[in-house]
Amino acid sequence: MNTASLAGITGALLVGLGLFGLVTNPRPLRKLLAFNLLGSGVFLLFGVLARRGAAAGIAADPVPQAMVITGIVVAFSATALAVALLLRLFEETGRSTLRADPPSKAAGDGSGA
Amino acid sequence: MTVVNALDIGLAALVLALAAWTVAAREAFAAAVGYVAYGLLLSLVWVRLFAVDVALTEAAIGSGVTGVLLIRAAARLRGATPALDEPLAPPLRFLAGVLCAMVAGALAATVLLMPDPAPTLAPQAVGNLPSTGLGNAVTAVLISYRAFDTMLEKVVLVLAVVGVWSLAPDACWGGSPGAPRPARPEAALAFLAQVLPPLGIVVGIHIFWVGADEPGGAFQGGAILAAMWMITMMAGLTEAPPVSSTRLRLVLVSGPAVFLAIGLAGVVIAGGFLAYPSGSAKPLILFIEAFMTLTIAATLPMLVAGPPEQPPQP
Amino acid sequence: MTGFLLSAAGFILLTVATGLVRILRGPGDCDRMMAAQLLGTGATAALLLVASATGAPGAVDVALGLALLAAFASVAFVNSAAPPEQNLNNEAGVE
Amino acid sequence: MSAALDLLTIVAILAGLFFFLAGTVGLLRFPDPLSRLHALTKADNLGLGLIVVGLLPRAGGLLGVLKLVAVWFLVLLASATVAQLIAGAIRRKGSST
Repeated sequence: MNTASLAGITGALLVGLGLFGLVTNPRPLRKLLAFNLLGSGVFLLFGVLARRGAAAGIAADPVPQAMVITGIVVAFSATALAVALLLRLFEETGRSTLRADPPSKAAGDGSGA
Repeated sequence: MTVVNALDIGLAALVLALAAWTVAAREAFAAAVGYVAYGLLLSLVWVRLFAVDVALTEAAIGSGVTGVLLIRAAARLRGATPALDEPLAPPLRFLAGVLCAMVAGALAATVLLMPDPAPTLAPQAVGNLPSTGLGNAVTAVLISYRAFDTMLEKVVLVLAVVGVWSLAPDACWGGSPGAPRPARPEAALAFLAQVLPPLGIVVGIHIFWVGADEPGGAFQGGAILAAMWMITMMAGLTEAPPVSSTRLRLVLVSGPAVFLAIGLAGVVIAGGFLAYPSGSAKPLILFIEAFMTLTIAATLPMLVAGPPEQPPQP
Repeated sequence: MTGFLLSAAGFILLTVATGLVRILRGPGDCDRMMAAQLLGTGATAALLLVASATGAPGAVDVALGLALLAAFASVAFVNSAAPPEQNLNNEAGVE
Repeated sequence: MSAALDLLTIVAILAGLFFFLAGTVGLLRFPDPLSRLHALTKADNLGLGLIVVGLLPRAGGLLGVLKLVAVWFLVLLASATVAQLIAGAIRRKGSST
């Protein structure tokens, strides 16, 4: 098994792990972490395609590489926005949960986080 | 060959173990620390895949800047009451586990069944390099072949800053973000924040500059410059600028604005949106990249700093 | 020589991976942070060794980036790990 | 000459590995956080330092040498600062950690 296939299996397992954390963990910050794991797993799959597409004297296809670079930056901005929303929700309500149940006075604000 | 295999297998096992810890840890803070370590190792994996440009991005953004963001968030959420957050019932958890395992298995099978070598655009990317004057095909893809994508991605960054800022409480609008400053002055930290930035700025500009021909570029260089600004804020040496600052806003939009302006000029001069006139492609690309570097260096710290938290000073 | 350098990189990764038990066991957050710090140094060393062995261009720049950012997570941790009462005094406007 | 340099590389890297091992064992086995911190800095300073020394003959050119030395210097700086900061955090928390 070569490096690329191994990285591919790692990426697939990361997607599975991230998905599991996203679905099962009730706390929003943990969901965010899991979502980032999922994302990096997908990026790794791109990396495998890039490595297997080595040609013309370069060791990895530049197109997937460029897409992953853009992806990492976009994933970061999305994470930062989500963290800001979460912290604001916590400041407003003193809780960090996605449940809209009572007895929260500002639950309506938070359910969108 | 066997040594390489052992190294790769060990690395993959380590990455997966840290990912599992990030998912399974009881405390959010411990999970965030695990994620930082995970990001570090992931950049090693990218080097093993010979995607050094990606490894640089992952090292700077994926692990460094995201790490600061997540550790701060985890620490501040520590007082949150977990009362309403009961976990899923065990049968549902089991079901979710089975489904996720199936997804992972299907993906792994797909990866193994896909053709090797994969279809590739590398020959075209390298073949057109002379017309851009660049030597690094990844930079060429980012700024030339897929320029539209990269420009919109800069817009996404600015939109994210707008989104974060719009969470400001009414009274604080126009004020400064609660920058990641220290709880108390630390002499050692202040020393680090004075010695590191000069070196870091040199390295950041170096990485941006060599990006034309070698691994590197605007994203990676800009992220390192951003980190240098962040460390001075984290040490309490500088305050975050107020969000109403015109200079800050100009820097934030300069990257996409310059990109768009040159793209529109291309309609007139080179006969297509985002087309570069032949012969002067490389200077134009470097010009755009310089402003993109600046935008990234300003955007990332603003995203980490969060919404304004202090009322504006009169 | 290449084999030796790669084995050395593998050995370092294995070693610092053992150190990660501290992330699992703690007991305090300080210990977790220390294990992450050790992993950062180990990853930098392994990266330098791999770069030297495979000659991947630019890999040393990645190590340079990691070294520049080595202190960041720990600094963020120490900044936000102040005891709660002190936190209130210093960040009155935040809470 | 090159055989001697290769020998230097091997000896220095092996010594570096020893310090990484020692640092990790210390991090795992020492009883209190401050001693563990002490063990950690050995890996940062000597472990990485000796590996950098070992790789210097293979650096290829002045820029390569400068980069390697810069990596070591930056990690030294980071590790010294972090050790100081974490030690302060441990002291403030008292023996509860």
